[in-house]
Amino acid sequence: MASPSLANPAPFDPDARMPAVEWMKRNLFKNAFQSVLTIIVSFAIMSLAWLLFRWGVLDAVFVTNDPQVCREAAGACWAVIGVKHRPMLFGLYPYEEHWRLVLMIVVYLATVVISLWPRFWNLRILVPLWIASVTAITVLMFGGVFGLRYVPSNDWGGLPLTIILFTGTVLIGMPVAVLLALGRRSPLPFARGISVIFIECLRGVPLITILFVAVNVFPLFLPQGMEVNKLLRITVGIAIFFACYQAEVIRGGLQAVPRGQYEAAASINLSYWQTTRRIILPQAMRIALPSITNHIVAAMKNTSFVIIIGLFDILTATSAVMQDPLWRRYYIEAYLFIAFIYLFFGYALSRYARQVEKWINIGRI
Amino acid sequence: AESGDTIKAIIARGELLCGVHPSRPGFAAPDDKGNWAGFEADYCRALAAVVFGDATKVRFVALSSQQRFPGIQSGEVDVLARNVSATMGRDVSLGLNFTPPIFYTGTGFLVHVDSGIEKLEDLDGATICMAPGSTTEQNIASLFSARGMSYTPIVIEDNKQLVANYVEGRCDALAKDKAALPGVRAIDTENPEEHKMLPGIFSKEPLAMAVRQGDDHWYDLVKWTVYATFVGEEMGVSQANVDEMLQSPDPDVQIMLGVTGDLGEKMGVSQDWAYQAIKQVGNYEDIYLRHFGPGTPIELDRDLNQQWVDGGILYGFPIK
Amino acid sequence: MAVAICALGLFLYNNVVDNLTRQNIATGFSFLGQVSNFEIGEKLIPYTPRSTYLNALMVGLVNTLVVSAAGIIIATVVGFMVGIARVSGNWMLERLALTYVEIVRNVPVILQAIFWIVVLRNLPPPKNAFVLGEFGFLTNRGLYFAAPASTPVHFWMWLALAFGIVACIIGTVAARRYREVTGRYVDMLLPGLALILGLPFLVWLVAGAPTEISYPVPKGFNYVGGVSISPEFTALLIGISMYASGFIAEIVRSGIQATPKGQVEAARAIALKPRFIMRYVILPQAMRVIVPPLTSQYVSLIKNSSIAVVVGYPDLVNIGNTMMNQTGQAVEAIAVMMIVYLGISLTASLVMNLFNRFVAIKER
Amino acid sequence: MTQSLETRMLDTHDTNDAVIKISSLCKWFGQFKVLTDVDLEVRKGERVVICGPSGSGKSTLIRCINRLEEHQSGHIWVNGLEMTDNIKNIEAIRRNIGMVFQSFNLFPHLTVLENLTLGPTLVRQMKKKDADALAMQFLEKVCIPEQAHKYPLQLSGGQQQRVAIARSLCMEPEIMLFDEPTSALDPEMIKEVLDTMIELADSGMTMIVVTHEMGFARTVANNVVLMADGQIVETGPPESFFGNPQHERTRTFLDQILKH
Amino acid sequence: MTQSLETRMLDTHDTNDAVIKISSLCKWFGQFKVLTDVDLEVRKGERVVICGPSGSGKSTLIRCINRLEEHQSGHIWVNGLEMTDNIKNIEAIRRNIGMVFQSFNLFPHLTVLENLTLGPTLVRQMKKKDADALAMQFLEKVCIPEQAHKYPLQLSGGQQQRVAIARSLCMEPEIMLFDEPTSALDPEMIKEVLDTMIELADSGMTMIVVTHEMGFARTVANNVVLMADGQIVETGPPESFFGNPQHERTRTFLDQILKH
Ligand SMILES: Nc1ncnc2c1ncn2[C@@H]1O[C@H](COP(=O)(O)OP(=O)(O)OP(=O)(O)O)[C@@H](O)[C@H]1O
Ligand SMILES: Nc1ncnc2c1ncn2[C@@H]1O[C@H](COP(=O)(O)OP(=O)(O)OP(=O)(O)O)[C@@H](O)[C@H]1O
Ligand SMILES: [Mg+2]
Ligand SMILES: [Mg+2]
Repeated sequence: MASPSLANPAPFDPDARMPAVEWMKRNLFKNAFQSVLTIIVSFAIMSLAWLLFRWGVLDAVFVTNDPQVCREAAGACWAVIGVKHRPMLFGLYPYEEHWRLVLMIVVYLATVVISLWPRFWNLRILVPLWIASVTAITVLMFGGVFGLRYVPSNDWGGLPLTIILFTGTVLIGMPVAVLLALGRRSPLPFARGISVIFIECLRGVPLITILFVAVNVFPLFLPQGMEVNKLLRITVGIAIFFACYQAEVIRGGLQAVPRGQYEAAASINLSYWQTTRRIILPQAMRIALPSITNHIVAAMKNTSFVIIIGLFDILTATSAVMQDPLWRRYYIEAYLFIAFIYLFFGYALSRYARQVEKWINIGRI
Repeated sequence: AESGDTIKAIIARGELLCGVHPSRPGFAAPDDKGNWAGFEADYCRALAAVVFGDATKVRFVALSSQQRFPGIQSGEVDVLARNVSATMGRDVSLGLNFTPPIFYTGTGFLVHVDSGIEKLEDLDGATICMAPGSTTEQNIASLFSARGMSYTPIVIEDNKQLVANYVEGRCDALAKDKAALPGVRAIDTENPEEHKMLPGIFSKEPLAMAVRQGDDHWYDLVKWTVYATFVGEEMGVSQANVDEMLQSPDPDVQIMLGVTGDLGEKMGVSQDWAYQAIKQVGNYEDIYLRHFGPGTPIELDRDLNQQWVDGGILYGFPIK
Repeated sequence: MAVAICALGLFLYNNVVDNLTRQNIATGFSFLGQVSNFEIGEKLIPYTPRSTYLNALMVGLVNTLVVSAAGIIIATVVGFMVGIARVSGNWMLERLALTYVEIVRNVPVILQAIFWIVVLRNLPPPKNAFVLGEFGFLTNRGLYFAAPASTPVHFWMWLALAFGIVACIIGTVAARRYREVTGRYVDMLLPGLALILGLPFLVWLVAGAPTEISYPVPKGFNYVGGVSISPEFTALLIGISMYASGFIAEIVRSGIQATPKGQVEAARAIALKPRFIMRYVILPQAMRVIVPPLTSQYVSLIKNSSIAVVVGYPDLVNIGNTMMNQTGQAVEAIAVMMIVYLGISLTASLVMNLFNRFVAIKER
Repeated sequence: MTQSLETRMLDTHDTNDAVIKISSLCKWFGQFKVLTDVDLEVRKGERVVICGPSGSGKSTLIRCINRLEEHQSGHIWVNGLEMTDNIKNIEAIRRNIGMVFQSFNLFPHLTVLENLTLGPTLVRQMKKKDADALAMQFLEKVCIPEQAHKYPLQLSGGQQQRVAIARSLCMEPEIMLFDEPTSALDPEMIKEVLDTMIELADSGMTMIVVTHEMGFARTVANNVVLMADGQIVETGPPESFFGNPQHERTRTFLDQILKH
Repeated sequence: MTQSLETRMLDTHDTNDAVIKISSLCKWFGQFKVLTDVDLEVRKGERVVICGPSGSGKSTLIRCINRLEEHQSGHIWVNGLEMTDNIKNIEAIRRNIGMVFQSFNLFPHLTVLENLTLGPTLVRQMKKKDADALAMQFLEKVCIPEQAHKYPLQLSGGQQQRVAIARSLCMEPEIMLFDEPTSALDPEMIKEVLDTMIELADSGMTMIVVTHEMGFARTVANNVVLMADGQIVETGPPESFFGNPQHERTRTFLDQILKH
């Protein structure tokens, strides 16, 4: 256990950068213990990297349509991704219409990237932007207008479905989470009681059982003949589960807002909702940001539970596609591909969150 | 449900909802273009052809093993064609009705040759890989306890994992529907010669379609669609020759194809229902060969799944 | 208001009854008493296919508890180590820890469990096992190792151990109270250890000190004797605990960084060594930031153990699924699972809340 | 003792133009009695400085005046309106009272300008443009118009406190309460803030100030009040308060404060 | 300018009994130069008060002395031992230097007694019993032995600061550094702490104190140092420093500090 770096002063850096040797001396070979550590760790990393390289590159098959070719190779069979990537990425969506999904992903990513930019944090930009892109995405996904073929939500799948579920979870879940968190701190015993029971009960059970209830038990409560879209039901189920976790995180943030802020707001006569919305929540969210991100990253992986209503998100689609007897030996490569996609999005998200933390710390936002 | 409700609902909806396995190549699985393919999927299509005269008016609903019975019970699907073994327990306690089986199979064991296992009794104390939720689990338990033997089950839902577990030596034996074992041996093992199937079938697994109890109309329709595929093969009416067969002088063929008689109308669908099913999907042989015949990844012997006249146990009731 | 709620309740109830009768679904929990007629691979309590479904569920519950408990311990240890490494000041270690965290928490836990089962399955088969002296064998069937031959004494030793741990906890709390009241400090380290280790040892001595060891020997398809750990258990355990450890590492890091800078400086100013600073100043204070989110992670980990079904470990959900498929009583089976998980989770939060009160800082 | 003080105040001032009138105010925190029978009157334009040892209830008293704390017995009138549970009354009273805290309590996520305009736009329903203009006017008054677009944490303590004062002024209150406004500041910054407050006093604002800055008290106060143990011990104009304290407690307190 | 001061100090004191010697110390925070060529000597038993405007580098300077900050050029010797990267040296030096912070920095999770005994037991490897006895002795010295079993947050600010002083003393250092030890305190508590410090000074402890309490400086300092913009501007015994400051900067600074 080396010394904590919390209080380490910023490195002395009066004129630009340190020479590489100096840097290594400071960071890698500070003393005997650290040097040994550095050497052992680098050796381990290097041998592992070599093994992976041999399997994944040297001995691997990259392109082929014939499983037999893969069978004869010693390394990875990346060809499986070439053969299967479309059903993996797009699920059961009609094959000829896959271009719409590509377009949808592009629109989505563009929207997200724009919204993550502090420069555009302005409701007058963001609201029209999201309305436009949600409309565009709805049109692309459903079709039925502009000569696009109609595709019902039961046929959606793959990455677009994962994205929609994830976004839906966050967009529905965050407001619910905020309400639950406020409810749990409410002075009204009724609101507090309901929130506590709701949060504790839903957090305590596996998500799959909640979804099972949403799918199988919920309809029992409806009069015969009435139906609620299954995808919507499941999204709400996942979102509420997510909200219960997030509510606790936000509650932590709320508790950390200094009492003085409430008093200052009271002294300029703001009402409860004005105080909450303008003063307390923005600060609470900032304080809780790292944990909020944690849960958002985790929520991304909850989408695979849609299989319970027979929809194939990217993970389930891959698992299903890889049942193909001709190619199923190479499921590891396919899973690695999917893992990489998750890793990419998850990592981007947490990197971004860290950047936001930094912006907050230097008072930029 | 009232008798006839289901058909009305299907027609009003414009499509048939058919519950299938999420991914069981050969029986039901999306192909690389996202179209459902497989033996059971084709039976769903045949039903659509009977109801609508259009085999494409079917929506496949993938049901996980937990979800399959609630799925049919709650009306999420109209019919279940999802690798369900018909048993009395399921019939009487789940509110289901089973059609005549469309595929007969039973539990078989695949073992490593060098393990020296020759017969069931040699498996005493072995580790056995099997899928959950199927009747296989129960069958093996009965099989072993009847002989006073013990075993360790490894229960894995995902088929490719299950197979890999056996192939990589985690288990001494793979217990699976016998029909599926040759495929595993041929495709998944490095050297097929190192694996063999134990002789014999160790349980009865009649795979049948299921509908909700209480709608006899709909049950009849599903049942007779199945028989039509049987009878079609028996009488030599296939997808390839069904149009010529319309001219057949054989009165039985004429009745089946709706050239004469009014059985279709009595059942509540169009007169040419069987014609449509065979024309658009095929008779039993057509369907079977399409998915399990020579040249498919899963080549299966027809074995029990032959017409009674050929020595199998498929026995379509007369369509008269 | 009350009338409206009652009316709504009645309306919903009617719908349910109506819908259930329409679907001809059998309801009730009587099936739990039926004979299960399936075998379970790993069981820590007696069970045969002749036992009831309730019995089968108990086996699953025990398995879930075992893997969760082990998972919590490993995730905590690894999480704390990685979290501390994240602020260790060693560049290499920090990067490595960061990479670990990012990979481990961004890849779905299911994929991680599959990864580990694949790795473990590729160990050699029993006939050319890695041999660890005569004491153990490492194979793709699991790890087999020697252990004291089972005698009834073991039961009493476990009991003594549990008793010792409880006594130690009570002692520590009492010592703390005593100190707060009288100011006198009682060091509970040695008495505690003596209680925890000494009691079982005493039982062992009293029982005549049985020393027989049972070695695993190849027989039939596997090894018999000794103790074994299956690859399914191990893969699930590594999968869920590594996944959780990534999140825990971040919690620990933020806890450490939330400790005011002044605390570290004050500790340095009295010339404390870095490891003492971590142990006596930073961690105890970080704990109060760490414990509440840690509780959430523990609860998540317990629930994540329900992915057991993908690697074939017979946990509660895996067995529940089988039961559901055999009886078809899905709603009831799910209800049972929900209640059991809720019970486990609430117990876990309760324990952690008590612990939280223990680490909380005394204010005026 | 408090009775006699009360009488004295009634003698010297006309009761009718009292903007704040407190009579036999008591307050408990749980079992602990923080304020005991406090009586106080503040007339329009008057500047009252409250001092006293730590824990004597100074903050609690002025926090009762705008209902940041609830009192349990006694009465408080502001502009003739009694402070009760009635939410309408509380709002009407708070609208007339500005408060400046020891720890500034600026909203860290809003810019200085946003801090200032929040109240006017949300509570007084002013237009954004007017609110901005008003805010700039008060920022100029406290001499930091150039900081309008910074965030509070980017300012020095003295600047932050002046923003806090400006924020209260933007509500255009009749009365300002200050709770140790300079005690969290560095010596050099204290001066900036005191200067601002003196200017405010000169413009005729009614002010109640809790502070230990005796120089300030001497310069601007009409009345100095000493509190101890939840009671008002002595009250009087600065000359007599500092020059000729009546009570022993006042003398020991002034001794300690003025020594170093 | 600093050169001349250095020379003057060398003239008046014998270099050999300097326990702290700082020569041409420079320190940067990133691009920002906080300390420029600081030279300072402190002899055994000497009491130096450092004052100066906020941000002038006072804290940074004394934090360099026990290596809470790393300096980038120049030298610091403590008892003849030079402060380098060598961890052994740093620990040896820190053991000789006690430090008291503005915000006390007591360990909130430990009782007062545990706060005091942590260093002695872990660093000086004393027996628990001896450490307890030592701690009680210093608690008596700062007049709060009865608080030994409370937790820090249960004490008043003045009491907390006295515990912090006692904690440093428990390491039996030769030199004590104080960084604005009273500026987070209420006026009445300031006195308690200053009294403790004066007592400590009387017992002959070598002390460097950053403070704005000019009364204290007058009473106990041998030398007063004014810092501005990272440099030492003026240094001298209190009589001449306050009575007859040499530099314009000193005069304006003293003006502001002493005015109110
Ligand atoms: N919320 C509270 N709950 C319980 N006791 C409180 C609370 N707030 C204040 N007190 C107690 O009430 C008494 C008076 O507090 P108050 O803050 O009014 O004193 P003060 O005169 O402003 O002191 P200072 O000069 O330290 O600010 C103190 O003893 C304090 O401990
Ligand atoms: N860790 C740091 N990183 C960057 N700049 C710093 C850091 N610490 C201090 N500074 C800057 O260095 C300068 C000197 O700081 P220092 O704390 O030594 O001043 P000071 O004289 O003690 O002031 P004060 O009286 O306000 O305590 C200030 O401008 C401050 O902003
Ligand atoms: Mg106060
Ligand atoms: Mg400072």
